[in-house]
Amino acid sequence: MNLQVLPKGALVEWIELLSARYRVIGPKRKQEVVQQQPAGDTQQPPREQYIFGELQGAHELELSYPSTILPPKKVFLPQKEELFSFKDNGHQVDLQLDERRTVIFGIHTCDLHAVLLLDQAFSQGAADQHYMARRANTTLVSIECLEPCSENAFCKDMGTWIMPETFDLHLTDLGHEYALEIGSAKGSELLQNLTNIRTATETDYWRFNQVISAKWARFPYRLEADLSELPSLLAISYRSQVWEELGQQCLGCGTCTAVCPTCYCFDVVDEVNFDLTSGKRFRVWDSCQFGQFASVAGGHDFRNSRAARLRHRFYHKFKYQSDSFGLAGCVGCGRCAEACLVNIKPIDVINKLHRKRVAVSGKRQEVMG
Amino acid sequence: MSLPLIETFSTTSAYLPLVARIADVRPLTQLEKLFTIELPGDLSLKHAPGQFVELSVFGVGEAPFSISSSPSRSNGTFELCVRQAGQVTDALHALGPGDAVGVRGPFGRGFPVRRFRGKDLLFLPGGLGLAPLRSLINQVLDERSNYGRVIILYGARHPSELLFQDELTLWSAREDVEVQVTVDRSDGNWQGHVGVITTLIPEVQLYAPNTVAFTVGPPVMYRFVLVELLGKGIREGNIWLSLERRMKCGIGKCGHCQINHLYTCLDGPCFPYAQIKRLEEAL
Amino acid sequence: MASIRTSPAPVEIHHLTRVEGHGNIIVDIRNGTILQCDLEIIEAPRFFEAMLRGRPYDQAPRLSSRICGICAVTHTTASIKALESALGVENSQQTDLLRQLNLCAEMLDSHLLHVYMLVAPDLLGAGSIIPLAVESPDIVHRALRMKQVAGQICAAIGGRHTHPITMTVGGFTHLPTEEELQVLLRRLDAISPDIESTVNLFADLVLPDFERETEYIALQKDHGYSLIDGFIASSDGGSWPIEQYRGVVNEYQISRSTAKHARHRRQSYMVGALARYKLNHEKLNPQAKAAAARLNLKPTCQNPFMITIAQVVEIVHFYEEAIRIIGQLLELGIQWEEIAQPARQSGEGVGACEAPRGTLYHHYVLRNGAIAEANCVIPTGQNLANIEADMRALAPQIWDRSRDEITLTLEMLVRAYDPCISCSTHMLEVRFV
Amino acid sequence: MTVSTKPKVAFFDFTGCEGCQLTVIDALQTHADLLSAVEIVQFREAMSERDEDYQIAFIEGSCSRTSDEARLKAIREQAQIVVALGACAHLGGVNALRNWQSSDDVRRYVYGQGGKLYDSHKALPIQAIIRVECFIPGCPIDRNEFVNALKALLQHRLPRLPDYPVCAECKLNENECLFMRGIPCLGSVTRAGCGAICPSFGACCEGCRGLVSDPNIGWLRAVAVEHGLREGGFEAASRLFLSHELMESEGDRHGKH
Ligand SMILES: Cc1cc2nc3c(=O)[nH]c(=O)nc-3n(C[C@H](O)[C@H](O)[C@H](O)COP(=O)(O)OP(=O)(O)OC[C@H]3O[C@@H](n4cnc5c(N)ncnc54)[C@H](O)[C@@H]3O)c2cc1C
Ligand code: SF4
Ligand code: SF4
Ligand code: SF4
Repeated sequence: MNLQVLPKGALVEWIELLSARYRVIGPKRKQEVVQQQPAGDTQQPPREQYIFGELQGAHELELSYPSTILPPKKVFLPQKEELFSFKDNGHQVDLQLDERRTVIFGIHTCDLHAVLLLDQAFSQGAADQHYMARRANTTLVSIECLEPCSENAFCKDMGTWIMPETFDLHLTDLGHEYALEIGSAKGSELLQNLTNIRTATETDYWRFNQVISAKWARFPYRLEADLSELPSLLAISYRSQVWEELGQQCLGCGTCTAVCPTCYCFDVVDEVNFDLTSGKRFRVWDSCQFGQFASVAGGHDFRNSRAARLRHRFYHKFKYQSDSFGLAGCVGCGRCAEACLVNIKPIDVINKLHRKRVAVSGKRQEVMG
Repeated sequence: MSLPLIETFSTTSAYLPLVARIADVRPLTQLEKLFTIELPGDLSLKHAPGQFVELSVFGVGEAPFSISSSPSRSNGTFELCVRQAGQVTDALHALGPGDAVGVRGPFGRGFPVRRFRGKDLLFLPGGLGLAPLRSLINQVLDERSNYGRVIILYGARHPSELLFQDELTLWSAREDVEVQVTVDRSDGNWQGHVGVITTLIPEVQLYAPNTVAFTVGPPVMYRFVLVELLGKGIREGNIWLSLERRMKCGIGKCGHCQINHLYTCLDGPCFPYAQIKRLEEAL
Repeated sequence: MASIRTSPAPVEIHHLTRVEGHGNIIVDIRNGTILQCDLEIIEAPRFFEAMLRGRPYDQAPRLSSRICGICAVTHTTASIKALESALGVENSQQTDLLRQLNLCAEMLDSHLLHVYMLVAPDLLGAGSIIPLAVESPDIVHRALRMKQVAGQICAAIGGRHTHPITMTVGGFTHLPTEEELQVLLRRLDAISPDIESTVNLFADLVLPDFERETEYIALQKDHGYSLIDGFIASSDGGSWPIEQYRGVVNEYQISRSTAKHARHRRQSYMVGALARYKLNHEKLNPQAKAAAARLNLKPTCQNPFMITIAQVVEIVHFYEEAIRIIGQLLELGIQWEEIAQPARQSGEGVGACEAPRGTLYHHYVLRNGAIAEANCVIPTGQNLANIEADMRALAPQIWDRSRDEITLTLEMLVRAYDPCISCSTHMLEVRFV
Repeated sequence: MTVSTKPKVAFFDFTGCEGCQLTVIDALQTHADLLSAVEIVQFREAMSERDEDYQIAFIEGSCSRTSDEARLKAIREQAQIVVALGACAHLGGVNALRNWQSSDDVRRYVYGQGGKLYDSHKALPIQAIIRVECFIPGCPIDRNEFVNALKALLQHRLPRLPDYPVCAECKLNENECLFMRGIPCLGSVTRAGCGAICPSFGACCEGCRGLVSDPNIGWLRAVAVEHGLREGGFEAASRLFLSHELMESEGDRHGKH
């Protein structure tokens, strides 16, 4: 391992250097909104919220953020994205791929795992050039999480709390300095002209190992089933009563899929100009939790209840994606649990299914024994 | 040599349609029209029966349609049979010869025609389901000697909704094709069979082990037809269906067409029953 | 649309156009004698006071905003001011400045709409804005350009112009950033030539010559041209705290109208741009003063057609005012602040604002956080009696002209007041307990 | 697709604040080319010319008195397409708040003894009186949605409303959910399309665009209570714009039993 060390103070210089060559994006504080008067008696203090956004300088960068509202997928797959514009009824089309050179700072390892999964989804078969162009021109600077970001995160269970094999540049907070691992040529390119960086010494390695090993104990396991059991657990739970119960609660608002770093379903819409012969085609985020998502002309809806839609989401995350990509479709970031108004949380759902199975197989053993 | 259309997307964007021209529009029924689409330059669709294209009306949107013409009969043009059902299809019905449309495709898995050589082929289109099967039927008829019996049982709700009536007449006239047509509700002039499509199946004599069945129609129809076909002893792997789903991209990205873990646009739309029978969301 | 029966039958103008809301003019003049001269308000009654009853107080500004889409900011502000006075809420200076800025922007937007789109076509001899857009596109584009900036100010402060989102009791739920304010400043700067051209355009137009003495009422403040608060002042002398508004407006009901009328000491009085100008002209900003001189508007003016000119002067004034307030906000720096909380849940309060068309009052009694009683006094309601009095004075002077001309002149008179009819269809019976 | 002639459009107003028409006028600031695509033949708020020959009628305001009904029906006779412009026309708007009180009461409170003179009944969406092809929701309407709807109509198709809740758009804007700050919001049962403008400016969604087709009101109420909303507070909040829809669905339920 080639470890470099960067004093925290050098971030200012580094981001300035990078800003000359790249669009620099990183976690920053969401601009505060004024506290409206709560209607009830429970006055909650406003919580700090973070988003990935373009940085004006290092002062905006918040590397010790817990989580962001939306994951970094929005950089590669914007909420609303022009696919092409057309004129003269389509006889003239204009396509502009977004090839801005970009650096994203401070991606947590779970989100990095998620980007790798998106890479699979968008490169497999017919590649998605819009995604690929952005991805190819982006360098990711990930950061090691030293503490769980929320009680809803279960990255340790999903194996995403540590760095994946592919990365560009990875930071670990050593207190006054960052340890820096270089994972790719793209990553090392970011270090050009950076003066304040040095190669790690024995002591640095020792400190680094200290920090990493101290991390282990701080992360609890939260799933009662093992990652490897999830596909088989789901395989037998398709008709579980749990889905009906959750379906009753679900608001169908699609918040969970919007905040999910591995959700990428989209809709395609045209917008025409008043001449009716020119316009644009856009891709916009969609959600499998919306009523019309799977309905076809003639009105047949192939997933026509909130329970069925919710179940599809869980199967997609915990079974279908791992079956087809060999990567878990859920990276355990906990965002959906955090954002869900009716408290539908993957940890609870999986544990509930697991307990049911244990109870059933226990009973069966009793009968057989 | 003509170039396959699909290769034109790989260099630019998979979502960028190629501008094609409507060469001809022929009304088939009140709601359905047959569009002949002409590709520009040297391009050819190079499709397999059962595959579909994404057709754009610029400024309105895009929708998937099965290719209705046979690959054996196309040279730079192909046909789509389109039912007026919503935004894109309404707009399409308002277009005429010479108008521009966008085309992407062909997409999906069609019927693996070669595998059916020597087999007896049983076609069971219901209503608009004839659109994709017509492609396969005509291909089979163009290489008729490669196959055993060809039986077509076609059902529509009403005589006025029968598609491709001229072709049905042609097929019926052939010695080597067995055709039966039925309608759910008759009108005064209808001389033929009345009853849902499943009522035709028991009367057909089949050698089940050598029969491959193809059925395309609405979800309710599948349920009943499958019972009959399986009852006849046709193997699950020899019953082919084509499934319709909402679809936006056609290339396995947008997520709309998922049937459990399968993507209709990549893994289908043509499936052998054996592949989907355990999938809750399939039928 | 005007449908006129053959002489000597009455002139009836049904379906008054280019005003907000539905009204008819009915004039019956025979041989120079007026038999009838009424402005009939036929807008459906809205019943806002009844709907306000029982609502949680924080819904009152939202609901009252829907009284009028054109002066939504003013209704919202007056409603909030009434609530704050009832609940004992103290505001920050920043909140006050932002509210004033938003009111300036609404004043600009509304006056621009009125002078360019509703009045100018008459004066320029174009049927209305649509033909005007064909004949003089530059004039229309200029108006749209300026209106757009006014709308952008409203959007930055309130989220949108019609029915502002962020304005609430105790402050704002969202604040513009300093960058946004800088951008607005630049945009205001860019329309400076348009403001000047507006003055020039109206300086060249000829308005009907007609005068009638009446009483003028507007809010007044010791410093500055009052928009919010202050006291009620009359051109006949005297001033009253806004809580005593009922002694000033004396609303009464007449059968032919779903709107209430008002009178103070005379049979009628006028509120709005001309009244404000007459009472507060020394406090206008410098460019506005210069514009008044250029437009020949005098504090002694008694011509209701000159309301339009007073609006043009106010366009200049509020344009300057917007720049001044943004400057002040930038100087102070936008501070993130908590929304001020009420000191109590019951009480009574009156809020008053200058709407584009005149003084607006909201008056509520609150019990346990809900509205128990509500009364809103709307500018157009206050002007109605004065409009009719003007019509009665004007009609005999023009009765010998052609029917078309009579119609047009009377319509122009009513339109000069910029009546906001859907606002004014409300009631009055106040049953404060 | 091209259209041969400019369609004639007319604007009408009933019980409302004219804020939606004003939004239409404001749309000209950013879409001046609108005027080249249609011929406006009636727009009382902005013009005097009037022509009774039109194909598309935009109707603002709710129907709140008997005399409005005939006018609505006459418009329906003439127009090929009737568009409900804004919450008042679409849902009855804030006007429907008074439907919870008896008409006599309401009249008496506002106009005293003279109240009897006024022709007025419950405030209804125009759909309660005439057939409506197209809805542009919102109080006021969203300028872009209006422009897009008009374009769709020019393309001879009916614009389609989103059938998912405001929360979806709220998330796209990366807002912190207002519930997390103790502010109850109707976003999760309200039809999207406004870009979640209210939550994005720190205020709760008030439901001005009407309910989605499958609203989970029961659970939202529970969530609101869990987040500290007082007894009855949810009802009070939802009545501002949803009065008519809620009364209808209540009526349905009683009707069934
Ligand atoms: C593989 C495949 C092959 C096909 N082959 C053919 C073919 O050969 N011929 C043919 O005619 N069709 C075919 N179809 C079906 C065809 O794709 C659809 O009819 C078409 O997509 C309809 O598009 P549209 O824009 O006209 O309808 P849309 O406007 O998209 O309406 C379609 C459906 O959208 C939904 N919808 C309706 N109202 C709303 C609303 N208010 N909000 C949200 N959603 C709503 C409904 O389910 C409606 O029925 C095929 C489909 C697939 C997947
Ligand atoms: S919907 Fe709202 S903005 Fe539109 S007319 Fe009604 S109250 Fe006014
Ligand atoms: S603030 Fe309202 S709209 Fe936004 S997520 Fe929360 S409930 Fe939904
Ligand atoms: S957020 Fe809610 S209240 Fe606000 S505009 Fe949207 S639907 Fe209307």
